[in-house]
Amino acid sequence: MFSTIIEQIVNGIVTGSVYAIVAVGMTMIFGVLRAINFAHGEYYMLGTFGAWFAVDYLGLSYEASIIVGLLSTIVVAYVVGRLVMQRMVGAPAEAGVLATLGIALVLQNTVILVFGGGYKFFSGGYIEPLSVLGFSLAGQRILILVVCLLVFIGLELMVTYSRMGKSMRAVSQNVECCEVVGIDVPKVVLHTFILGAALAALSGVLTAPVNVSVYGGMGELITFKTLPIIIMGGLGNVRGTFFAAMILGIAESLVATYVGLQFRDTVGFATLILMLMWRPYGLFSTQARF
Amino acid sequence: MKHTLSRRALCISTAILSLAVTVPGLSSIALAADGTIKLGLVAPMSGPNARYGAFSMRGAELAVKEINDAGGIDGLQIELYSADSQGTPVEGVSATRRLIDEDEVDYVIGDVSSSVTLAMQPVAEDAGVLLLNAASSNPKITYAAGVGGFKWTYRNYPTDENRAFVVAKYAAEQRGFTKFAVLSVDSDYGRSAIEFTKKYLPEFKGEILTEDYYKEGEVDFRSVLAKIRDSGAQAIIMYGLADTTPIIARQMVELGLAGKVTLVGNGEFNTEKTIKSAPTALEGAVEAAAWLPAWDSPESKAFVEKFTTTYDEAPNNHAYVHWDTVHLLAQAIHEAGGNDREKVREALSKIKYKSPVGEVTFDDHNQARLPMILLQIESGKPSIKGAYTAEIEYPAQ
Amino acid sequence: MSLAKAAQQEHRRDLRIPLAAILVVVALAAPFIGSRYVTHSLIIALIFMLPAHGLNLLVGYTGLLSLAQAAFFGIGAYTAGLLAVNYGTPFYMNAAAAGLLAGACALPLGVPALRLRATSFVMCTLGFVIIGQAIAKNWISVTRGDMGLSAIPKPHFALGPLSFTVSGTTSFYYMALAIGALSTLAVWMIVRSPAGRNMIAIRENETLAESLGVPTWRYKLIVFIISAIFAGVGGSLYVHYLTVVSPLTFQMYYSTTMLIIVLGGGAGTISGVVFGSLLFVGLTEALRITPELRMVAYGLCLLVLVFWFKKGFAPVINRFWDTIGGTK
Amino acid sequence: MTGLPILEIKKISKSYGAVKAVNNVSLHVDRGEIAGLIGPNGSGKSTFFDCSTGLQKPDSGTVKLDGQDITGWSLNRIAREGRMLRSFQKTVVFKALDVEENLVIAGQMFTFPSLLSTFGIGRMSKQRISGLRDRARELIKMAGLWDVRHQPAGNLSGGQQKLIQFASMLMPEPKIILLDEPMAGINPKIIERVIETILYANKSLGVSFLVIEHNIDVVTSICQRVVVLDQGRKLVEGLPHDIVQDQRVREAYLGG
Repeated sequence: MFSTIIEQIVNGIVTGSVYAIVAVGMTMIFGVLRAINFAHGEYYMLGTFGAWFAVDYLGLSYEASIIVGLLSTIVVAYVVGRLVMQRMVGAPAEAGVLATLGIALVLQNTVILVFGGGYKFFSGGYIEPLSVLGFSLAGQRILILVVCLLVFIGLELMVTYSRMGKSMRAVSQNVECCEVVGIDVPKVVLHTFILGAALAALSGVLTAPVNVSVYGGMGELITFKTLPIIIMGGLGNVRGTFFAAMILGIAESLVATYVGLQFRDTVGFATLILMLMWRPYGLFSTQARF
Repeated sequence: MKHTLSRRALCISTAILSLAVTVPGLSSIALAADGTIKLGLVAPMSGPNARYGAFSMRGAELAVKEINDAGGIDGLQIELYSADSQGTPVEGVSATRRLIDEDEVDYVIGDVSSSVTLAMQPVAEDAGVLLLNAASSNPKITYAAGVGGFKWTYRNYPTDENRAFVVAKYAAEQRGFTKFAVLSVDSDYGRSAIEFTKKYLPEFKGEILTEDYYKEGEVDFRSVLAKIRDSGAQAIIMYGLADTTPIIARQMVELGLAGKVTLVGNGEFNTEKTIKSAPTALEGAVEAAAWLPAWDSPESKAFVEKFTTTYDEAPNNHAYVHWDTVHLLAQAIHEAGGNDREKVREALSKIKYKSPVGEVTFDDHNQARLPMILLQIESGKPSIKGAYTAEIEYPAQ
Repeated sequence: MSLAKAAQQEHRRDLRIPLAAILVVVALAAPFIGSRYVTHSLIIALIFMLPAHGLNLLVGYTGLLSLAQAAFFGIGAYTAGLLAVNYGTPFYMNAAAAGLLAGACALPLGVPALRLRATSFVMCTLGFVIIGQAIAKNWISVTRGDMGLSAIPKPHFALGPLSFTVSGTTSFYYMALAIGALSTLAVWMIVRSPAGRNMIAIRENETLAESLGVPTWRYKLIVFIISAIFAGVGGSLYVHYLTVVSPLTFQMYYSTTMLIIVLGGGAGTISGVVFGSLLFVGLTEALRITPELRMVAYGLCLLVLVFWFKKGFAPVINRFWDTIGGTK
Repeated sequence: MTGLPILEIKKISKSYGAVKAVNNVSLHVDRGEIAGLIGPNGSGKSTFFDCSTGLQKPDSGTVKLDGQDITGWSLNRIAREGRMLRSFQKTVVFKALDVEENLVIAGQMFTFPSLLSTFGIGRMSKQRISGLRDRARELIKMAGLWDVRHQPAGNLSGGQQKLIQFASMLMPEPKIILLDEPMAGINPKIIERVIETILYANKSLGVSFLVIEHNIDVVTSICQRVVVLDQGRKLVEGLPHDIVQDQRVREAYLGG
């Protein structure tokens, strides 16, 4: 009994890491743009597709495919960032919803057009199970966990010490002031957006070996998973997002075990609504952005 | 405020509006070449469900090409019109309406999703257009068809009842399983297959220890598999989605269930790719399928080869059933002696169509009597254990 | 504003009344002008117009961005469907029950949700849709779970000895048109009432409205409930037209569709919503000429809308209306 | 009754964490009086205002309006039922709406007996609205905004917006108005105008006032009594010219 709970918590943490990497990008984009990015999961999908293409068509190794997946997503994110996201600065919330929904449709269905709508199987990665502390885990999952921790440490360092990070933080506090003190807001928005998209892609590439199935519409689900996380984490709050993702991962795991798998997807929004009843501004203060 | 609006914006909007108004009418202007048979296909082609619709489309396309290349049906060429249902009833009905009223098709094949098919039934009935379903498994579709009411709906796809019975029987009698865990997709397909399994399982002294349904697109099964492992189940009853099977199989390997717990049910356990993804987990798996790529008949083999060379991917079940249904329809048109809806419908009711897996006939509910192929994965290859056909018992009206 | 304009009005013929008359005639004669497919598309537009009207009161007039419409739409669809299948009740009862139950559900959901601000509120309302789907899927004894409800009878009316069934597409169109016209009138009345002015005040500046004695919270709750009632009635039309309802009715797709209608037509205007629902259906149907590119093109249209028609098509409609009215 | 103060605030306290923004402040405004509330920045004037008008909940203390305990009432209820209106420093008008509409909105909640009745558009409601419109036009004339009454309020100058706000607050025939820095950021010409309007409202309409103001000349010219806050506490209270002379007040302003 007790060991089952521990095992489920470990499962939850691994799942939470995947969510965390995707969600942190979304929350940072929200920070600088004040827009919910409904297309965020599509970058996760693009990363996966890029890697799948590299493995299946170009015959590259999994390690090389990570690079391909990331680079192809960055190129797309740059284009979308320049054409759309930069123009969203100061736009009303409704405009953000519509624009990102539009982008999601375009990206998703372009991929379906180019690669065909059918599902593909991803091969590659470290899928052999390893035994860690008595639990059996695919090597890939341990990789995800490690990368997740590195990503968060890296982001923490970046926003505290680097110039770019500081200006991201500044923009997320107050756009008008940044314009006054000469921070190039559109540039910060573009960079944050590319960084966020690349993180989503990274998560996609890393989970591809264990999630196997690759198809054009796969991004939507991950978008839905991350939406409650970024609210719970306190919009724009990096550290909060990490904890919220872990909480959701563990909660989902426990619900799947003790209540039923069919309720799993409801956990995120149910937790969110319960939490909002209790603390309307998120578990972690929105004031402490980044 | 109003005055700042540019003339250009006005022009653009007028253009878009007039396009929106006129375009639906345009296609009807295009004259149909005489001597063609217009066939409509409704399938999800965009969004997440496109992963199933894409295979349907390609299967049907391939069959149409084969028939036309061979000189058509008694000299009549088939023209294929496709329409996107997005997997939602509203879009599916719009697509069907458009095919019937604008493209003036005589026959419609579709949809994958049951709730879309159910919404399409009255539309086809109203217009007197033949609706051939090739991929929805909701039993209500044929409960309401034929003598049940909708004369124009036919289904060339097995119902879940037969499938559930065959699997339960084999798993219990041949494999001696008594303790089962349920892990099926959370859709009408997965849910109703389990309903039927529950109906038959007591006959074979089987019991269900855990019951879970996964949402389409779910990727994390570790929690539920751990629960199944701890429950002591001997087999997992899975009526699932083809693209999810490898995910579950791999996670079974991860959690050490491979070789200890057996998958039984349906979800394309038998394709080369699936088996390759986790050979140890799928070893011994039992599946009841309408068709499998490894089926040993020349027509089936030829289909697999042609599909693979044309589209550069292996066909799946959806591709096959749509390919097969087009051929079925072609034979019905041939037997009716021409492109006459009413006659084709009658021909279909009486048809004895030789499909690659066996003879297909329709019962009075317009449900195809299809052989269900039972197979087991043995040393990484599907081994066929038999084909079963059963009459469906319909609930009293 | 209109006074100032009237002063500089040139002596040109006012074409507004003739045009309005033509529009009414076209609306009434539509089933005989276009094919059944066109009639069908118009019915879909009318069905979506109802929840869109409700959403417009919320987004356009009160300034609350909500994605919950699909949840209330689904509640309405299930209520009407279950009544029709289980009890064979007449349509007006189903529609009324659908609206009332959706409204009744909006009350307990709105109380906590309306305490939230902006993004949290949006996500909370999206949560209602997701949770609604889970309930529809798992409350099998009532909703029949994933199997959904099917073969829902055609709407019928029973008024004393009189009773008739709306069987064909054309008659359904007239029924939908009548309901659409009534609901448009209802929205017009709400918007023109003092409450409508208070709603606009809340949208413009909530604190200021509050300081002038407007009980903003109660207004928001009432508008939330009204919008749910509209969605519920729309759901009842939907279920009677399509004859099926499944848990997939609780989908963000429907919420965003309604949002696109409102924002595309022009939030905060009634004509915008009417036009928006026609435009939306016209566009998605027009794009069927290219099944493969359809959704890509649709996505691009959304971007065009966001960047070039920031206020939707309402300014265009107004300008057109003024032009034919003879004002410059 | 007449002897009773119109507004009586007793021992209001409000703290944010460890910071005591308002500490045990009592204050009253007599019927027909114009009272001033001054103090250096951060002395707790605005928080005190917010706590008295229901925008924020005080930690302790009571607010009595015309003898009725209104502690804990919401901002809108105090305005609607108590007829005690307040202004804001930044938020002034509904910018997108025209001047007349601004005033009509301000009057609506006082003419309709219930919330649901505002949804009606019958004859009753039409009569009520036209009554409101007449009153709005009178006030617009009085404020000298007749020529711009159909313009969106946001298009007008800051001073004109203040006048609209002022006229809006007179719509419901208020008992008392609390003004939060009415003169901030407007030009001297309009200041005259605002002073005139305040005095008119006070003398002819019998409205009492509590005014936060930095402009000491304005305070001395209109207020009959002044209360000084410093660091969340009441420092002194007295006649305007006495306050100006007071040593403690000078120290507080110079920053002790």
